[in-house]
Amino acid sequence: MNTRISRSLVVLAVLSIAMVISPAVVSYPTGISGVKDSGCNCHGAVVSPDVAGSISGLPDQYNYSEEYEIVVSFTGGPANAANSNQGGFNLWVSDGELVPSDATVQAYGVNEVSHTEAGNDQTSWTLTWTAPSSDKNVEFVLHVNSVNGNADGNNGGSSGDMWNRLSAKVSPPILVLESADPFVVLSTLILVSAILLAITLTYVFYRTNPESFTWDNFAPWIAEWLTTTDHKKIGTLYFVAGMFFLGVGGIMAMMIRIQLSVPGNDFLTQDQYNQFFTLHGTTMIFLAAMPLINGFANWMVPLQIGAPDLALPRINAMSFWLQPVAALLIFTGVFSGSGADTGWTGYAPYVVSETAHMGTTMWVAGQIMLVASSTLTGINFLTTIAVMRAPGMGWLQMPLFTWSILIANLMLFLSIPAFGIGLIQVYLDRVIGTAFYDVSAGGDPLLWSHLFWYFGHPEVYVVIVPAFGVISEVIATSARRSIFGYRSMVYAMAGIGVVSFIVYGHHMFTSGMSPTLRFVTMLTTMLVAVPTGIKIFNWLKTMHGGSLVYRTHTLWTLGFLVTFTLGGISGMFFPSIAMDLHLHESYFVVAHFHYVLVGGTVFGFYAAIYYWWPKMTGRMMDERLGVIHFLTGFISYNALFWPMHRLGVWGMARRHHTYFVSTEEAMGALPIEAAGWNMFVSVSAFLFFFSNFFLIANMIKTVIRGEKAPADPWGGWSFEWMTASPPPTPSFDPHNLPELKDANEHIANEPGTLGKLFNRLMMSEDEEVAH
Amino acid sequence: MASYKILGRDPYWMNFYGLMILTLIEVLAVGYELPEERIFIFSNYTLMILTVIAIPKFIMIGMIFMHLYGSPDSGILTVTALFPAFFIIIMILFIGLTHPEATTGLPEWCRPGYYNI
Amino acid sequence: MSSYDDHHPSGWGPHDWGHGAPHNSWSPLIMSIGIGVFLFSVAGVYEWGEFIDASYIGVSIAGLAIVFIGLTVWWRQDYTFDGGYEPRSTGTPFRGIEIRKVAIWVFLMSEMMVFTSLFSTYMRYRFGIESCESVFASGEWVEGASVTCFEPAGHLIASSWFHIAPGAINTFALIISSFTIVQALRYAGMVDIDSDRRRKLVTRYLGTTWFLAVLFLTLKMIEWFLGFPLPEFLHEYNHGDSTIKSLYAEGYLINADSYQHKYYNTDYVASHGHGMDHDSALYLMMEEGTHSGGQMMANIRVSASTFYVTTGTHGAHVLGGIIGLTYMTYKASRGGYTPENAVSIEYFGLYWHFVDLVWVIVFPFFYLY
Amino acid sequence: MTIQNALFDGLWDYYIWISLLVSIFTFTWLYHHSFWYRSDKGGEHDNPDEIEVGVFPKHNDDMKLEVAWTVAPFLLIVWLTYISWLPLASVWAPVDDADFHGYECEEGESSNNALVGEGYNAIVESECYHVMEITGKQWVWQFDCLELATELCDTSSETIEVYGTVPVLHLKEGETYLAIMTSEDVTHAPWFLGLGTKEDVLYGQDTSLWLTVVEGTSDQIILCTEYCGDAHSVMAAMLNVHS
Repeated sequence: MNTRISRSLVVLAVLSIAMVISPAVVSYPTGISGVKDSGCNCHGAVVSPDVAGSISGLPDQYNYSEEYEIVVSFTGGPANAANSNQGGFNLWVSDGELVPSDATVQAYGVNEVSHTEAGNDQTSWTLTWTAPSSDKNVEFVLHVNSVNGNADGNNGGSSGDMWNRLSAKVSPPILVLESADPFVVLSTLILVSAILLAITLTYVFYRTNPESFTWDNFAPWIAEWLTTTDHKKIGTLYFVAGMFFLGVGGIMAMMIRIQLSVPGNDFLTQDQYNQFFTLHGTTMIFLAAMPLINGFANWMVPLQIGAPDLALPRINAMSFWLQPVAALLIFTGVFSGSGADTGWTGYAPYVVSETAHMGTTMWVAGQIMLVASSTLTGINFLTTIAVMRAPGMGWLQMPLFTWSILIANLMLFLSIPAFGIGLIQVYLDRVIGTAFYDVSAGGDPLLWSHLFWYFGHPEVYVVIVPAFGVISEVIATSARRSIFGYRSMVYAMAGIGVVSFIVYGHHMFTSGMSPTLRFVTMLTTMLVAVPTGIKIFNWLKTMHGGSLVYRTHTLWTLGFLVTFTLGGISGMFFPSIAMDLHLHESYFVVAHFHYVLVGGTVFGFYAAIYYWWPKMTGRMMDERLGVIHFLTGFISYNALFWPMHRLGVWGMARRHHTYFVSTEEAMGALPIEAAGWNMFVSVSAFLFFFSNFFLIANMIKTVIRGEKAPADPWGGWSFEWMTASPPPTPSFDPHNLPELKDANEHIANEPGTLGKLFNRLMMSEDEEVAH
Repeated sequence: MASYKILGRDPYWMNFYGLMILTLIEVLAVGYELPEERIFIFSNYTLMILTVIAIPKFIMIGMIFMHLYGSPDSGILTVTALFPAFFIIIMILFIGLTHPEATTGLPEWCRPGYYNI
Repeated sequence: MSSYDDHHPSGWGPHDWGHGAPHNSWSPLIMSIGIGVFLFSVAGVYEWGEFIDASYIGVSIAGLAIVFIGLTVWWRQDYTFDGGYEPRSTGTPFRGIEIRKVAIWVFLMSEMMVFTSLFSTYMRYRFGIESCESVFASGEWVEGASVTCFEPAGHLIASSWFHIAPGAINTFALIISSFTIVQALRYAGMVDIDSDRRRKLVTRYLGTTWFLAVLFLTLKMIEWFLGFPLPEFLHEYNHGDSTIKSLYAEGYLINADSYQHKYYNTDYVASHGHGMDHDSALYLMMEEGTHSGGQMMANIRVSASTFYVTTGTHGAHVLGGIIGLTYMTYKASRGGYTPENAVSIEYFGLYWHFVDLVWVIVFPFFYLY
Repeated sequence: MTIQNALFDGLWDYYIWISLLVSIFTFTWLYHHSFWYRSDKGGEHDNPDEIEVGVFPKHNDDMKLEVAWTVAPFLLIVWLTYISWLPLASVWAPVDDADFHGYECEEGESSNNALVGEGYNAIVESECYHVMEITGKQWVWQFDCLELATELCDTSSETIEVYGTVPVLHLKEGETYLAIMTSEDVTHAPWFLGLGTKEDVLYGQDTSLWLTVVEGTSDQIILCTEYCGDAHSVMAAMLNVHS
């Protein structure tokens, strides 16, 4: 009974807060977007329905190139004739030309007009609109500002002033279909995906017990998912969120590719394009790759080390729930048409300049929450792996996937505070007006680059290292061998972890950073090749003398070896500064990091999906669909990203809304072939996008009617294969933990140098009792 | 909980006295240089005193109050506490102590010519 | 497995601590929503330091309230914890140590990086921007125009005993509170005293810690914004002023683009006799008549930002400590701490000592240097 | 259009060869093993290493091999670092150093720059250099020839089909220029497409860039490659080279 009351109280509280928020949300300044608003020097921020603007003289349907005299006026608000001035306006039109009729009106370009100082003291203005010469759906956007006149000049005293907005449409002589606004397309697609996801979830619930498909049963079921602290359920939540945002990021990538398919395209406006690539980067790294990794880490780490759960289960739930809320904040700006347009790196001073969109603040706020989430995740996994290994499992007997999660979290955990502080500085700059990145006050824009890349470089390894772990597991199991050079694998990963902190300057070779540091990081960056080389050769050697069983996860692993090697090789070009000066910020960079992030991380985690799906769901995946997925995916992936290397060397710049090929009159741009290659890339991009539907189909199909999976379908050795598929809760009985045996006898009695050191530092057994 | 003594007394109290004295010295060191008449206030000398005093304070709080000394688990927790040292040094060196400059300012020792190659 | 089957998880608490099965909790979801609402709405109140919309203040308070609801749920679940299920480490090298103690130490690792980032920012600006002192002495300024330079808060604060006073008292307050928290730990863990005496002692020491933490923030507010009136006999020691001026009153602010300090005034320096260095360029220029002297105005927004954000981050940690201490003092007053779960105080204590350690660095570098 | 920067071309060709060798080595190995060691028993699992659930498998090490492929890549990268280091002195040459671009030219003096060396060793040396200024602002480039003769450096503007009206910088073949660069608002970066070089321009700070217009450099476009906001992609200019 008590719980019921407190639950209702909280629901009430949330509802009342929602009611408080809702009117505020309507007037949130991000609601009005760039171009149409930039000319509005409106006084006061109060939107008021009392002010009514009107545009008279507009036809319903225009004639080609005809001139229309239109009158803009408004009524209401504090304006009255006794004031020293009464108001102003801003009118924007999508097509045709606006020309002022007298000195009270001034033009900003051909499609925007506003009042002049002479036109301050009136409530109606006259101007001329020349209709376009072709068929267009013309849109007018009018802002009117009603002023009480206590302001002298342009600044100050704007209290009590009100403004409002009005839009009008004029049709062409021959009706044309309205072209879709890409934002509407994106929002619709996201909404449709979310609805599909909801339907799928409901269906999953229905499947659990078709007889009890009622609200009374559904409420506790959904509450269980919302409140769970079980590592497997949170892992699943991460996984679902990650897949959803992988789709969202993919949709944005497709729109980017449509835009770039032909030179000089205008499918997206510059403004939209800038937001799309920013959101694509942020979504893919923070909302897709990291949740997918965390999903598998949550699922597998406790199972692999023989622990009942993570060390801090409730903190783990907190890590997850920060993410969807953060995602909402990050996307707030996009839904109102003024999302962050800074690139995922968000370089200062642009990120704190007023030319960057309003949504940037929310984008920063969302990322602050993601930083908090990652820190909590880091604490949890580091602690779990350090303290909760089952008896008999020393450091050098941990499965390599667990090792990779340990190293990745260590890197993330120690680097992300720098990013968090940078974000907080930007947030405060944008909100309360501190001056960390205000150059005119002496701020240093490179400080942000430093803080960002101190985090950013380890971060890109954070998303690739877990994939190394997956590949190590899969290739050993598939080749039916133990992994070659287990210890060198571990040391190589640890080496990558340490090196990642001292190389970040290579992202800033062309910035104004200290040249000494540029030189130092040029030397260290080359070092990354050594541990990665060791890993690739070890994987290859693992297959030697084995008996490679071809399953879908084996195929993805071999695919990973190909693409990751290529991505690694192209990475070698960057530390060579004379080359980097050309390649920096070109499509060569785009090709490189998609080769390692898609060909590395995503392929690695596709392998992980096929490998661990039976363990997670208790159902075997469909191998035939899997092979089709691999073939279509792998081929289209390479067709998508390989040509980008060449485009980059030719001179196609990253983050450019469009590109142009050399013409007779203007030589020296991209060669003419570049247009063809871009079209090829775009087509391949769509193929790659759609190839992933085979994976989705496979997942849905196997969950509904897949073959039941045995406990150890592939013949692995680590603890997760010991439990049932799917595993029970808690995963292992805390009073009866499994014990790891070792096929190599010598280790148990003879600790190595590090082991001896640890033994000296550790609590001795008898002290432990006394404690 | 501490199972040892400092000078035959309770370590928490002794540590507490020590910290109070050190802080007092710190404030007095600044007070000694308080500028009433001068405009250039602090010498690096003051900074040196402050840094030198901060180090024992650090160690005293860490070892005695945070039990990094004298408990059965002190050894391994000290290693944990010192683990980020490398990353802290890197950050201070790379971020705190570098300054933007044009590439023409590349120091001589970073050029191959310096080593006759 | 059957021992877990009779487990009835409640998302609202309190937990039944008898076994290690996962506990459900509404708290993470509620707190996340609260944090989101808060960050969203604060950006609606201000924009580049300008006040935009008052209606958002209510929303941000609502956000904090939601976070607090989540926190209450969290504590309600924990309240009955009596040390009966304190998990210990099984793996080397932490074997035998309480898991949550290891977790706190790991957390402190990230906190170290947080403050290192802030200090790196500070060092970069402190050493990268010319200080206002040397700009003043170099004579490269004219009266009426603002110059950009770095003005450490220490210059203002350490210019008089009364300005240092809040910071100095705070230093002692934090060190004493570090001491009281270990005393609370000692008495909570003491086996040979009766439970009523233990309850009183633990409550008293935790309460003292709470009080000192609140004192810390109060003095911080006095130093930043409020100022403090002085009794009359002290006026002459305070340059004749009747109050200790706050930094706000002195104009040391994040939007101070034309900050004026009395030391950066040739008339003031001259009227105080031998104040000016006779080797300084400014002095020579004034001798030659190439510099007319007067008051130098400085844009100190960057220095003020680093000062307020660094000390503010530290203050936020103290605030977090106060919130935690409130719960702990309440629990202690109900006899909630026994030798079995005394180590919970140690977890908080480690965090609290860390906050103290940070102050050990912040104080000399931001207040004195 | 290809890159006419000899430094870039030399290094690029060399790196491509190394990359080819490494890929051929790795992929031959990969393809060989994945065919040669495939399971011939269908679904049934071989178990050469006696892998068992709950037992840490036998070590499969070979110290010599592991050291070999630690040392081999290390030597390779030492060599690659070495050859990448050589041109560093040229692209980031100091001012007023007789070894690279000499001192600032007197009036009427010519740089007479020339390519010295071949392949990855190629660097450009000049007798003296000219100083000019580049300023970036949202979203236009500004070139300032300072006191240089119009024959050496000139600016004009041109309307091209794709970018609208863009500024044009006229430079002379065989001359070396030191561009002192700054920005009026946010960070930008001019990318001289044909010269294969770029450097950020920052608000509140001067950066520099060597423009070595060697003989045979053709006209080329200059793009902005540090994201600077709305019209970033059309913030272009032309470099016009005359003899």
